Amino acid sequence: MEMLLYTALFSPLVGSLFAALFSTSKKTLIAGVIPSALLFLSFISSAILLTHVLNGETVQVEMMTWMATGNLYIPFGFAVDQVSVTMMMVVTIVSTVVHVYAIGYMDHDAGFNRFFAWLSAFVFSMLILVMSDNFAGLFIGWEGVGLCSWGLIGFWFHKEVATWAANEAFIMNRIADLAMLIGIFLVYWNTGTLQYTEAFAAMPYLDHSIVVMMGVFLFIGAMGKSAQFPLHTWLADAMEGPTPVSALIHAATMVTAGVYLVVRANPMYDLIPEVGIFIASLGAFVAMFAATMALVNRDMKRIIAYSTLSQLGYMFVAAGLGAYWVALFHLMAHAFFKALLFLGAGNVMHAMDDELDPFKMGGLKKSMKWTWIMMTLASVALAGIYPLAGFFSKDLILEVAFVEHHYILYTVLLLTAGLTAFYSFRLVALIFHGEERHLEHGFHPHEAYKFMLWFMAPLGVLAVIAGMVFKSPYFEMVTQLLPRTEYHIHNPVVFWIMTIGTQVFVIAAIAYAYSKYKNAKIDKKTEEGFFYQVLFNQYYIPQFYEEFFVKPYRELSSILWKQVDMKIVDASVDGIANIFYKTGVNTRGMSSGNLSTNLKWMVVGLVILLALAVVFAVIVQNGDAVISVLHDLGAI
Amino acid sequence: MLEHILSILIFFPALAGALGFIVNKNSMRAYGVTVGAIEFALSLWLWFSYDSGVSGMQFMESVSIIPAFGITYLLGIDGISLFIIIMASFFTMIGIASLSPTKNEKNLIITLLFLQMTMIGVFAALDAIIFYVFWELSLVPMLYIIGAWGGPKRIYASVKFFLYTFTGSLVMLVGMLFMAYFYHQATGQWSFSILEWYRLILPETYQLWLFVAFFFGFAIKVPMFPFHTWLPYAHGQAPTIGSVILAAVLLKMGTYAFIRFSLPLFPDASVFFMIPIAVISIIMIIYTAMVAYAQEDIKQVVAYSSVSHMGVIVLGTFALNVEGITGSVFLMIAHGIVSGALFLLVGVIYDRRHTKLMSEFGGLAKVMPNYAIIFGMMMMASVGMPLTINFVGEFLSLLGFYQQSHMLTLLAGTAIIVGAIYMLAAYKKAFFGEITNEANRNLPDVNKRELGALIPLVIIMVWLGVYPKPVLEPINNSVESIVQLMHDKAITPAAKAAIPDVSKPKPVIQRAPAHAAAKHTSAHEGGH
Amino acid sequence: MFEAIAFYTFSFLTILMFSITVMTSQALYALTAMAAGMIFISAFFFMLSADFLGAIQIIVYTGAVMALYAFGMMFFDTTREVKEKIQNKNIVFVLGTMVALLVVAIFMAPVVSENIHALYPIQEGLGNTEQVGIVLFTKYLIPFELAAIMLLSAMISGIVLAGKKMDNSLTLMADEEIELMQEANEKVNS
Amino acid sequence: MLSPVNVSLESLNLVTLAPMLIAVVGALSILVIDFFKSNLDKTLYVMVSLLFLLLDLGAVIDSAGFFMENGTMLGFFDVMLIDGLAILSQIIIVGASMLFIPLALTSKRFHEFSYPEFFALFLFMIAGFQFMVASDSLILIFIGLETASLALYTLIALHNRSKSFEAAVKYFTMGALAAGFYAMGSMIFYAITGSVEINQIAAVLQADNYSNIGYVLIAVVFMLASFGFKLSLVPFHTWTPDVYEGSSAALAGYMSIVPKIAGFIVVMRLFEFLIHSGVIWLEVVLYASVVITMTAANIWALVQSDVKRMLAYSSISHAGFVMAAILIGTTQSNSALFLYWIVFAFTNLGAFTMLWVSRAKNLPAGQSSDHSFEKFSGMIHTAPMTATVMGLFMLSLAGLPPFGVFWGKIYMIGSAVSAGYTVLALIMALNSAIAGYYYIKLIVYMFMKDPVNPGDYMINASNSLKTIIGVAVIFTIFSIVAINPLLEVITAFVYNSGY
Amino acid sequence: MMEIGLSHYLILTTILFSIGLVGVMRRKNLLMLFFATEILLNSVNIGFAAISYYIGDFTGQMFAFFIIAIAASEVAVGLGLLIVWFKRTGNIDLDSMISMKG
Repeated sequence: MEMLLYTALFSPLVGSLFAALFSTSKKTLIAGVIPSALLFLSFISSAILLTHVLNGETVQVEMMTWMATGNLYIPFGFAVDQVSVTMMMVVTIVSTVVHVYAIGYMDHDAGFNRFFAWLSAFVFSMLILVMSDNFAGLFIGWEGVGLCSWGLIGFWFHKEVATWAANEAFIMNRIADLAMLIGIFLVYWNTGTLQYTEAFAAMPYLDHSIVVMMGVFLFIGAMGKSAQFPLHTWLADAMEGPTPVSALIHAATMVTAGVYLVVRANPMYDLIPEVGIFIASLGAFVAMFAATMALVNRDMKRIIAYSTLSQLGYMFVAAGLGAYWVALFHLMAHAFFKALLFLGAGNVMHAMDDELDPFKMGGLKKSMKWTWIMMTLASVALAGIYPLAGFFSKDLILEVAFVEHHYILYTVLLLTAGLTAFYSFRLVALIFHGEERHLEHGFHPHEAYKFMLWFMAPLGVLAVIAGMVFKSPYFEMVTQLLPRTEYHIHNPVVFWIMTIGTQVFVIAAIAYAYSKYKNAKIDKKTEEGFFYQVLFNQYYIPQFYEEFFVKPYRELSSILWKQVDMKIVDASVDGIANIFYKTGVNTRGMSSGNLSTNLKWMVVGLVILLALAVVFAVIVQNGDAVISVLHDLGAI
Repeated sequence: MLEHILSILIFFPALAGALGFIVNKNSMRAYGVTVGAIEFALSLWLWFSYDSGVSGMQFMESVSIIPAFGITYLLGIDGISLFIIIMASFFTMIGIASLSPTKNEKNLIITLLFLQMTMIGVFAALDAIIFYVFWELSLVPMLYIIGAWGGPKRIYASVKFFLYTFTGSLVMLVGMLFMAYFYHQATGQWSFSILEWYRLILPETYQLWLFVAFFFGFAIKVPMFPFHTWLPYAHGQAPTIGSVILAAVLLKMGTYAFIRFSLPLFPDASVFFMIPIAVISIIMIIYTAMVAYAQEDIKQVVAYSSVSHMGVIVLGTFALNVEGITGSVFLMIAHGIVSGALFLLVGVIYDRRHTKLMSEFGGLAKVMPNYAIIFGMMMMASVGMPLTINFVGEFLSLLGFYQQSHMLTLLAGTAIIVGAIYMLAAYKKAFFGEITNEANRNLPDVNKRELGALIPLVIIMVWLGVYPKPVLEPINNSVESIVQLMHDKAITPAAKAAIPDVSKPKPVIQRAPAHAAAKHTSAHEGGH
Repeated sequence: MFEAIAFYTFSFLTILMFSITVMTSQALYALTAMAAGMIFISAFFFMLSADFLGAIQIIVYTGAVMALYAFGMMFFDTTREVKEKIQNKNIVFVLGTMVALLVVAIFMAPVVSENIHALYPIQEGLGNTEQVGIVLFTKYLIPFELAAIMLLSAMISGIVLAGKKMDNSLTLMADEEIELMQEANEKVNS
Repeated sequence: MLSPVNVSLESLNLVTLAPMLIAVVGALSILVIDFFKSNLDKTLYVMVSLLFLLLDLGAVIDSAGFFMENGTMLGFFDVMLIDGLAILSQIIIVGASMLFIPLALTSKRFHEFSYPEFFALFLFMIAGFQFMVASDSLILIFIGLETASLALYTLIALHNRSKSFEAAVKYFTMGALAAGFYAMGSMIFYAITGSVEINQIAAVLQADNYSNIGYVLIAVVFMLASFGFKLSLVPFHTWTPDVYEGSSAALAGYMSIVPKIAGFIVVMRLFEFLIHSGVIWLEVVLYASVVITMTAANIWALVQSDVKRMLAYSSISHAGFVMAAILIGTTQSNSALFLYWIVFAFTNLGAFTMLWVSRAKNLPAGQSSDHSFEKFSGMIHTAPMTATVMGLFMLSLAGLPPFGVFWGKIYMIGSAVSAGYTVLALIMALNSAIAGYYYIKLIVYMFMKDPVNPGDYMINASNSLKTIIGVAVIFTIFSIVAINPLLEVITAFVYNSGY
Repeated sequence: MMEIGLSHYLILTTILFSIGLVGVMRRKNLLMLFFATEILLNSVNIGFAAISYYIGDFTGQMFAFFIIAIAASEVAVGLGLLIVWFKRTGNIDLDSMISMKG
């Protein structure tokens, strides 16, 4: 068992280090193959562990001490339980697929070896994140994935935008991480430990407000990683990274870490339902908000990224409402179809020489049949059409909102479901249907390598079956750890109306998108409209950040350096030194070298001393009189 | 030999340096490396022989020098000083080894060996005057190094460095004399032994004044805002080796002295000044980070980042609890390793291009991939990535201070944000993008000599980030005794409350008891 | 009464003479006035029954002033005014007056002390000179001897400084020049 | 009628006079030697002087033995007073003189050393200083002071170049004014106490309970002005830099040590009881003069372009620093004075000797003074050992541990702290920081600049000069070992003398 | 006023002393300056003699005696310096002695 755990955990690390050995040398296929193989090994181990967990056996190991001082004791402890094993499976499956896919995708890239080093390192970090049995370990993984995300977004470091996006992602995540760190401190100082089990066990005894603070701070941490509003801008910009990265990190795994955290901390969030409501509301808002931006975007990957963001909002609604298992379930399903979607987009990009504007594509289904099938499949799953995965996971969240009587949330989510269907199929329509507009731009698309498609296939299969097949066994398994709440609408009439209604609504949206964008007609009037512009410019939030945070920070820094540090702080130090020096320069004339002056100075000294002496003598001898005179003068 | 190992550690380099005058110019580097290696081996032996289970002073040596005035040649180390000493000898060794060819190499190496004596002396001294002797003496070699091998403004920088720190330490000296005087008043004996002073409980007002006097000396050395402006000049002008030693070891003298002097001698004053100092630390963290962001010279970025990190160290120190102080001591080592490495790295590029302006670079990652990787790793350590050495220290420092103030910790925590901002920006400017400057097109990557210096640092950086226990444990034991001492000595209720009582059993937190207890014991077994 | 008249007269004369010494621009006037002033001072000594001192004063200063006369002749054209660029005249007088005023302010008060015990009381019936002799050769033997040494060294100083030895500066001469000079000297001596 | 005066030889206590007598005899014998045979080499006179100084030192140490047994000795109708202060200061005076006299053995010939009168006057001067410190009679102090001073003026002038004459005349003229002040001060003391012996003055004033405060104060003022000149307190210091610059470096170094310690002893004798009399005025004035002297001299030293002038100002500052001991007036501070002066003597003599060895006959090319900073540029490249030694002296003067002056400094500041003079202690400490700048300036020139005129730096060196430098270096570096015995002896002597 | 007391003599001393000071400060001619220093010392002598007379103690006269000796020595040395200076520079004006300053 332990062996399996370590295998699952460390084989990506080994793979990463192996690839890193070649990181500065020329492309070697082996640097891609070995990590992929090791990941597969990790997947197998995870799968075996899953079977154990299904049997109710969880594993907890403590590898070694990390930090121990004072009362603080932090080990490298790992736990494989129902929640983490879910995550492990998701991570290993998706990452194995992505790795293999990337062997093809990165085929011609000079940084091939380096790519695999980063990618495997990411998987390792992600596994640490999900397997850790304490907050500190979680934080290691948390930061680790951030680091790898930085390295992978900025993978093409010669591109200015890419490195900029990488830094943005890193820094924005850091902002959230600070809150996370504070949350961890809160946990430590109030419960005396960072182990999940012990900390959660202690929480019911704590002051409610403290728990609220913990919940809030930890959630802010989650918001950063999961790109929730207002820390969402980095995710779209992160699409500058290679597409496999987007698939793995910015769709399937890393961004869901926030959801994972909330799910993991369910005993705590159960204590503070008001925070839960906030999480859910924010989630719903983000779901809608991101979906609206996806509607009009003209960048294939960004559309998918916004879609991811939107789906993360769904997950947070579920998690916030206490439906942890639902959130986790959607997380899993979403990972499959969203990764698939991204990989499909990757194929398209490859075919189109990294062109991202779907308006320049069209009719690609001819040349990229398999990609078309898989992307359509994934979009259908995303839209939540029965019986694909999305239906079982996403619509469940709608049910949760409804059952919990949060009708506003429900309405928002329902509308968002429509939007989701719309933009998904807008994309599909623009890329694969209609005229072959790409010919005008001189592209000669071709299908991706066979093995890439083969390895995408499992994701396609999972996107289809994950909901239908896995739902009940998954429920049985995961609710051993998470609250076992079933969300059923007991009134069958309402249930059917809702289910069918939703399906109809979604299908209508798909149809509308398809009809509208099949021929990629650009409606000038709409585009010049206010709403379109707002959405297209992402609600002007990036500009707002640039104007009100980035620029002022840069300028303030410059002022602090040039004006404050140099002209005030340093200048005052030098000024004090200069006072002495200047005094010396100005008074050195006292030693004029002229004997007569020197003699006068001696007499001056004498006179001063004499004057002081006489004054003092007068005061001493006529002390009372002097005081009375001064008194009369009103001096005292 | 073991009973005099500290003396040997202190005076061996100086003696070797003096003998170095005879060695031929061409062979000087080899000589320096040999001496450095021997010294490092000795310091490792010190570590090996150190009993990490004991919290008090070890390897004590005591020779009365001026009994009439209570000055004793008193040496000893505990977990706090042990690792800084090892680091000092380590950095001298790799500093000499990685030295790029310079003029007057012989003088430089001899100076470095003298500098090493003073550095180790500072951390091994347990008598205030002996401490002061080495403390001041360390200025001289550094003055020479900056002034003779530095950049165009080297004289200004070196004199500023010297005078600034000299001034501060003179105020500190007055404080020390006062301390001795109070000891004399209390016992009728003159003594400058810190251990003797520990036994003295001073009234609060005295504590406050003395704290301030000592603070001047330490704060300028650290350097704390607003006394930090010598540092950018010193770093900016110093040769690589100078910056490395300065950042890695010399700055630590200030923070070390806080722990050795200020906290245990003036517990009440420490509590009194905790918040003001924390505020200064936060200014150091944020303000200097912003200033670092505005820099055009990559070395200045690293220099200001040092100030910023020192802010976290000071903050951790003034957490006044075991976690915080342990964290700050660990961070001293971490910062030494990381910023030392960063300065070495800057030196690498400076040797090649003779400029440190970031605008001159760009796209270096392409021409010098290994260099970029090492730099990137060190940068990530510098921004406090977990599993690197810095994180452990920063985490513990902030964690510790959180007990004292939530808001201030939140503000101080911005270190992880602002630190990332300037570091990533600098890295981006220098390493990413296209190669715009033709001069950079054919730069050679790091050579073996440089790798020889950098690889060990990388290894340590990761090793202690993943497994800090061998270092953390001795530090923790010594810190616990200091915190206990502070708690026992504290006279004001505020101080009693703020400084935890280590001897008391762990505060019981209500929870399912059996489960937790069982868990904890097993955890400990797992740890060993 | 006589005493008062004598005091004020001599005071006036002394002050006048010394003022001339200080103020005049004629070197010889100054010299002469100083000599006169010194003689008038000895009058005070006689008034204060310090006969020996008075005698010494006259002898020493006559001698000394003779010497000064000689130098005066040497350096100055005796009829010419001495040119002195005197700036800030006022400062000089202000300072001088202030010293006088401040000290006088204190000296106006009587000196009263009951604790004064004369160590060497002036004895009735003994001549001033005899008493000087006694005190000088007992109590002040050492100062007296030292004064002799002082005078000796002053004499040596004067001779060395004013003599031929200072004519050539060995300090500024190169070694060869010094040797040449010494050889020349030896020839002269032999 | 005259009664015969019977004086027994024992009551004269000849031992009190022995050291001075030796010096005088030495001076006379040099004159006699010269009388019989002229044109003898300077080495002879140097060695003869050294021998007599050795005997002198022996006699002083001998009297130290007596002092330890019997306490303070009076001799010659209580004119001579041999107490701990007298012994310690005589040791410093004679010791410093012994370090100084070999400096005559330069490789270049200088005017003064070529004539035996120099050595005779030198010994007379030492005798004068010794008398000055070994008495509490204002008369003997005055004569001793004048003997020494007049000889010193001549010694300066004997260097025989226009700057040295200028220096001598300036020194002489201001000295004459100071002598006038001294006479006036003594007169006023005599007026109020009827005595010119310090013990007696103190006794009478105390008995009177300082009722004549006005008189006392102006007496103190005149004395302070007079010794302010001798110890070069601001604003009576103006002669110092000029005189130091005008005299040979060797003599300048000597002047920074010996006349001042003699002055300090007298000031200590005179002011110690006044300080403790509770006259606030004196405390305030001394405080002010100490602070001003220290600080102002430091500030002026900052802007000097000649090393010797810089060292002159630095000596003023050091004197101000030590003057604080008088102000503080505890046994510890008075002991600190001696300790400081001993360590300072070695270092400062060393520093001036370093200038002396580099003295060329004529001014270095393109420079307006003998020892301008430029002359030292880049010495580490041309004369590394010399540069290191000079740097060492500078660091010691700056008060950098563990070199000599540091120990004096901490003990002095420590005494200020112990006596409750907190602010003074801080000012003293901060002044050391200001002083750091100009000492470092020389180090900067030597170690960090490029050589401008590579010439033979040790142009004037000889083995004896090197030996003296060696002694100074060894003492400066290893003074830490000597501090404790010194401190114990000094404290015992000072304490047993009642200070 | 008619009764001549010690104060009278002391005040006379002071006045003469001040005249001496004025001379010392005012004179630029070295020789003339020496005259002023003589005045300084002699004025004090009057004081010593007077005190000695009024308190009936002999010490004052002794002091005055020694002061005369000192004054004489100073003249000797002073004149020696004067001659050297004159020989070297051809004048004895103080204002010519400014080669060292600062």
